[in-house]
Amino acid sequence: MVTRIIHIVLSPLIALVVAVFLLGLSRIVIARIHRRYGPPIYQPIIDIIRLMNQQSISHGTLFELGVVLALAGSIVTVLFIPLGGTNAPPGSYPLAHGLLCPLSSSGGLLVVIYLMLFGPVSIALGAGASENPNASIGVSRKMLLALAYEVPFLLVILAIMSHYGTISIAEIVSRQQDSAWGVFSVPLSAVAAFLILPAMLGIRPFDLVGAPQEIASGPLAEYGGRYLALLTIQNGIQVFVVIALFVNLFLGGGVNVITFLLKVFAVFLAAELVSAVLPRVRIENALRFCWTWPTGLALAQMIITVVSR
Amino acid sequence: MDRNQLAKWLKSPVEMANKYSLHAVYFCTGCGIIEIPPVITARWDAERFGIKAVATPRQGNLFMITGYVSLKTLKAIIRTYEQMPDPKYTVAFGSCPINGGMYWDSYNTIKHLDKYIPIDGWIAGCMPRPEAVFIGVTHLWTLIDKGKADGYIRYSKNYASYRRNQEMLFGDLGWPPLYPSESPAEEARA
Amino acid sequence: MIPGSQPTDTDSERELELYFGPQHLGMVGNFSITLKVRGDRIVEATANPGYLHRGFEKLMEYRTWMQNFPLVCRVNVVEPDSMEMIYAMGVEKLAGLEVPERAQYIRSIYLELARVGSHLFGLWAYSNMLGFDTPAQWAMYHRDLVLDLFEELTGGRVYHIYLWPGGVRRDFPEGFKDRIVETLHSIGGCVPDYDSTFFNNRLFHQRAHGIAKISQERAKALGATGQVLRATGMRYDIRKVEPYAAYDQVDWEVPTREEGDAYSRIWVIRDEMIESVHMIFKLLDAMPGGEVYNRVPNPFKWEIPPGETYVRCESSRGELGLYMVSDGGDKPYRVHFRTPSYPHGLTILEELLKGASIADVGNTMISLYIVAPEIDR
Amino acid sequence: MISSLKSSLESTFKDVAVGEPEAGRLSVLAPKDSLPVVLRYLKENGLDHLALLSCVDWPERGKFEVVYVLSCYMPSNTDYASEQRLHVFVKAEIPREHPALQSVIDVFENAEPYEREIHELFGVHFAGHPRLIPLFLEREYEIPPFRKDFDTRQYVAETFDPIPPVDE
Amino acid sequence: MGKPSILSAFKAVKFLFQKPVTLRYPFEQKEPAPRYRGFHLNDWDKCTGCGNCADICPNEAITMVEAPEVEPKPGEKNERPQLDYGRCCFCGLCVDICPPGSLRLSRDYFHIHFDTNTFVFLPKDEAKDEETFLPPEEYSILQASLTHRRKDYEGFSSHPDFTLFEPERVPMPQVSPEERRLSFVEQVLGYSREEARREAARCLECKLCEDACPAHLKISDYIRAIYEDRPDEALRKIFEDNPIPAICGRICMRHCETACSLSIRGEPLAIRWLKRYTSDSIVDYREALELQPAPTTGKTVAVVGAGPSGLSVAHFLALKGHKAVVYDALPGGGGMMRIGPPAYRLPVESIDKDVAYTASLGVEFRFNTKVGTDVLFEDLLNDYDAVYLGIGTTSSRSTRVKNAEKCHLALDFLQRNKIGRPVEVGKHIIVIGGGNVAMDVAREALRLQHIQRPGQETKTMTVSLEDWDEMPATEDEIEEAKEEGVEFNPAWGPKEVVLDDSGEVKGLACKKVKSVFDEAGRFSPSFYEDQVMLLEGDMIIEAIGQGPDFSFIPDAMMENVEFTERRKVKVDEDGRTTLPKVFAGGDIVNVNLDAVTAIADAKVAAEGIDRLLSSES
Repeated sequence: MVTRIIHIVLSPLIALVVAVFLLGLSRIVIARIHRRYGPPIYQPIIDIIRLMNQQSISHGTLFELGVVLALAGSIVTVLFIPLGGTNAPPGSYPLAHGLLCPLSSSGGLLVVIYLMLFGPVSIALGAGASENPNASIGVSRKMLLALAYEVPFLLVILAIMSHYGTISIAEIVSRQQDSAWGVFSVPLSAVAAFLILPAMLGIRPFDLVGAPQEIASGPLAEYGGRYLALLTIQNGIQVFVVIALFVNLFLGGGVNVITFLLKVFAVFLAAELVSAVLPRVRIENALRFCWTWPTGLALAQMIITVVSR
Repeated sequence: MDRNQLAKWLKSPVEMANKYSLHAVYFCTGCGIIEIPPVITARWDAERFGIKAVATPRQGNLFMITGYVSLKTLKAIIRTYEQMPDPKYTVAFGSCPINGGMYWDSYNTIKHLDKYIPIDGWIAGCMPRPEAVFIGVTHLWTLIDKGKADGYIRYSKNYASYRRNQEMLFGDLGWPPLYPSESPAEEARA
Repeated sequence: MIPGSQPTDTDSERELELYFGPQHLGMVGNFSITLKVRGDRIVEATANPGYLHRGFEKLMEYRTWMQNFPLVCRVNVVEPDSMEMIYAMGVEKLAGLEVPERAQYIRSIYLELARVGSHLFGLWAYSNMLGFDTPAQWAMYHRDLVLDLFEELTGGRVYHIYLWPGGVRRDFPEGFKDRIVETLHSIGGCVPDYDSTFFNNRLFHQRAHGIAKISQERAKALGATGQVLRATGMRYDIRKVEPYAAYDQVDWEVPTREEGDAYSRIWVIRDEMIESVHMIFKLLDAMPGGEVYNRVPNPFKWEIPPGETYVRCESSRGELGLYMVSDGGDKPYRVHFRTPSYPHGLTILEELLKGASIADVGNTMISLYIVAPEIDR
Repeated sequence: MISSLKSSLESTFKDVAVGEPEAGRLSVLAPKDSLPVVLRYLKENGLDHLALLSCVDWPERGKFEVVYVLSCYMPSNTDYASEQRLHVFVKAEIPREHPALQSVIDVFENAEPYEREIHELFGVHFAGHPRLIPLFLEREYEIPPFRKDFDTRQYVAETFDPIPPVDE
Repeated sequence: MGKPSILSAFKAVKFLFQKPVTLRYPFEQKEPAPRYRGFHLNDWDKCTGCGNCADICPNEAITMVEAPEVEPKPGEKNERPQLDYGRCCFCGLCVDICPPGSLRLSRDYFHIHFDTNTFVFLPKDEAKDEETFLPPEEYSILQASLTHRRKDYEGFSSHPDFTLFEPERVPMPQVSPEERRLSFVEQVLGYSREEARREAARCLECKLCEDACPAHLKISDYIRAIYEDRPDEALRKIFEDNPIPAICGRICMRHCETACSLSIRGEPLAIRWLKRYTSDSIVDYREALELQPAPTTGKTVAVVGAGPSGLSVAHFLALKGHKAVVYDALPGGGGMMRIGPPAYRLPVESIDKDVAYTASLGVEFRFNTKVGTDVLFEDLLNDYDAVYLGIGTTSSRSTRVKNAEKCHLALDFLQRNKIGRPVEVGKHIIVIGGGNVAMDVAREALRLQHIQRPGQETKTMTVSLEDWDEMPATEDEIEEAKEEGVEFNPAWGPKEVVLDDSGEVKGLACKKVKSVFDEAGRFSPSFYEDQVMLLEGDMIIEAIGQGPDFSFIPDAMMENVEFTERRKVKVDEDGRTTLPKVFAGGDIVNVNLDAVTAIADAKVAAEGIDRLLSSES
């Protein structure tokens, strides 16, 4: 029980630290491809401290509630995702310990899918209250984009669930650790998932939700001060959640937290590189793209999986 | 630069964070805007100091007014400035906001920007070079350190006076006063 | 955002009035467009310039011929050099001044350098607009290298105040030719990077292809010049049509495209940049020695005989014209700039935005290469 | 081309005065009512590019001079001909009191913003223009600012200088 | 246009592993270009305060402010430009117009402050070492600000080929030296209308010349009138202060041109020639000027001497309605001008033109009337309401060396040549003196040699105490004399006139000069007595200066005349001497000893006389 409580506290904390670190890292990586130095890695912390202390202008309860709900949703999601470790008996892996996933037993993938939608919906709720036209355009884009990547995402999840025959992420992770990683056993799904990864992360080429040059950072347009700080943290955790999920589903999680996090960084880096060299797409292109290649691949993998079973 | 001094961070985290997280709302009021892209891109890279451009005034704390201000723009500037959350700092670029500059006799540009909104730092030049922009930022750091970057406080304190000047120019501004007239400053005056 | 939204209940479907700019990251320059939107589609677009209006032409009536020389370049901050050129051309034509041959070559080299710098700025603006920071940052860096050249030649980074009536203001500094060649080579060395990352990027193609398409007939009817016209297949370039400076002294080609959309415009810009660099090399080789400035009369007593003239040159965005009237005094009587962004940013932009998607507003605007201060003057 | 254009203009329109003040430039002074017709004629005769529409204030003569600068786009895409160097200034004089003119938007569509600008800065009315609303200016001026009797320095002294500095 | 591809973009990933191109300012710095246009530098030693920078500035960013530590002097005002960086656009037009080239732009370019008042700045070059150069604390890490500027950090500065002013004057058409030494025709031909307008167009209207001119002529006004091709207007402007333009336009000492700001890095504006052009291009002054004398007051004034000061005082008095009667011993007007300047510089016709105009205003001239002999000074005092003495310096000084009485005196020589029978000159002429009169004498002598002794081998030399650099004659004169063939022996002093057996002049023995002035700057020549040379010559002319001749004033009265330390007649601010109702001006009063100062004196005296006369009535 004590371990469980420690895990419940520890795992969002790890998510928070890593999320902020990822935000900092992303700025440095992008800067390097821009051929410049970029900010120090702890810059997001400075930004968050600054934002926390800035005057925050509210546009009503709904506006505030959106932020809180989004953050809460993201933090709760973390609890359902294994952050490394293994359920295998002690001794079979050196340095391994128990699985770091406070709520591994309940819900599994299905809950995660629901909870991942929670964030966008909450932000949509809050941003809608700001009555900024850009925010409402951003929200509609966000919904459309969610629709775009949810289709292949669900297919990917379905393929995996049917491949491993379980909805428990912990189970999937340990199955991978026993046999081959997801990338090898369900390769097409892995590719499809990687293709929609930028869309799920909300980075280029699918950063059209908050496109500063088009709709003035969209849903965030009216958020400032500590709301923005919280949303920045939420965004970081969301990024972490998505990548962690990817690692868990296709890269065999991690036998301990360190290897897990290393894999997270590797995936994140790959996603950032994609983001650095591609321009932003239009929403209809995003829809078209998501519903063609990733969907097709995911569908193919599912058929293969189902047939092969 | 004292960004790496942990002791200072522990002593006054807010000031330090304000210093090293200047998110700029840049208003392309005039020529000065042409030197902003170089400042925030690869050659000079202002992001090294945490300076980056943000899309909406709600998210920024540094307001860069980059050059001459026409009447039409001034209205937008006042509006933007009032939308920014405190604490906020303003930096004006070039000769024109100081005393009219090149357009000292133009019927459509204002001559002294500090009559309408408070300014924390003026950068001389026409236009200021990117280096000058950086030095403007260091100037701002120094002011924040000393607690002198108080433009937003002055604005609330002397709001009646600023609002009077704005209305002298525009007549009706089209939006209600930021600080209602029963503000302490107004009472003190009355 | 400065203004809010006002739903207009003209139609059953919700019609939003949306203000694009002036404080907007996607807006290059201080300009705003009022959009009537239904869903994601624009029903009507109204360009709303004037945020940068300084009444230039009025101010010029109050300044002497020489005092106007530092003033004119301020009309267009992105490429102040062709403004200097057009003013010098106008004054030289009205006053009947001769320009030494070497100065003509220096002018051409200077203007082509400015064109490269300006196009790099355009590249920055365009890719930045698409949220594509990487080539944007490179372009801005390379533009800075061009600005370094300008700084060495003229003493100013952005406002060069160099090309004045009667010639140019100073001769090349020592070894400057080599440094031009060196800098241009180093920028040219990055063209493959730009091509692979930006121009030939599939997503960029997707984003720009077919956007803001205009036919040659419409372009002509709406007064288009420059890339907008050249991207529709017409080789209309003032440097060829009515050569000035030393443009008729060397061989060069006018790059064109046929499609008339944003993608072909940005390719015309790219090709033009490369053509300009080649032209600079040719001009440097052919440049004669000699004087670079025929002294103009004492600025306090300079009167120009009565007359009027219209001169034009090819700025980096199209036909830049100057209509100037002298009444025989020491100041211009009336000046009127015909800036290329004026028809592009008002007539053509409004037409092209009709029916476009909101996501393409900035895209359209920047592909037309609009520089707001040029419109407002 | 110039001489043929000149003679054909003179023969077609009785009331225009055609001059050639310098090589490559024609100056056509037309009465203001026949302006659209003259412009349409010129457009049909190859001068299809309205480069500029300007206005000059001559207070001593009591006139505004509206100037249409026309030149040619390329008729063919093969080579650069000397015709393209031709400029035609079409001018019309209108009185300074209640200045009004027929809009030429139906001849040259890009005249629209120019006419708006001249309406705003000189106060010339263009009949038939769909939206003569302000283009550049934020406020209204008693005298349109580009008229010669509008003294911008005096205006600045009267408008901006009296605004006091903010009392601290 | 290649084929669009999605993978090619990933080539950009290579930059992840390359060194960034960022210039890590402020840890790495880049020097601004050598031509950089930053803030202003101004060398106060060179700056003349002419104010051209303020005039050219399109933004009115430059104002001239008084600089109390600067002593105003001819050619320099005690004003210095002050910059307002709330206006300046760094165009550098001020640098290109700056005639002395003192104003430059430095490569310092930043000044950031929260106080707009700090943006007003008075640039001044100050040599500061690096230690004091460091800015105060509020400028944080970096080096410069407006108050701390490096003199040696010069950026955009003036270049002689790219100045906005024209440094070269329109050449004055002249008779060639070979031709002019054969006759007394006027050497300078005068500007044509086009040339005059071109030359007038060079004027920057800084008005340094007006301050330097003793008579404070409205120079820039009349030059503008010439530029605008309105010579009659120019003449009107001239006549406000100077009623003898034809004379002054030829022989004026040109204090204005010395002060001219163009002269610092180029040739001064030809102000004198333009004045000459004005007077020459107007045939009839009366028509052009339309001056109407005031109604007559019935007062009368006697003017002694028809020189520049006498003519001027008569002119000004006539305009005020007073009756002026001018007495002069010479047969015509002009005084010293009539006899002194050789005909090739000032023809008698030009003098008569000015004199005739003055006479036309009602001034009465009594020529050939020497005061003291033909009419008594006491009578003048009795007959007239006031007396003006413009007698000038009419008696030549002599070196008083041994046998000096065998020498000719300069004035006699000049007078005879100009208005009498020319002197017969010798083959080898020695002129003693280094001033302008000596040059006149030498050049006249040379001409006479060519006229009287054609084909013979002749020679004219000068001997002067002063060396080249101190010679009092103007450079032009020396140059022209050299062109014509005059030989110079500077820094030699006359020892004695050597006679041959028959008592004829054989030559001049000279000794080498050690110094001309003593330590206090007074004239006190000293010689190397052992360095001696003999100049051979058969004619010696002394041209070492002139003095006034007060012999016409009765001794009793003379006692009451006070003199200054420099042996000049003492006058008050009204031009009045210590004698009652006697006024004075010209060479007997001032130390400049030239026509334009005499005119200035005359103007003062005319005012004084007018005040005196009107207070009496």
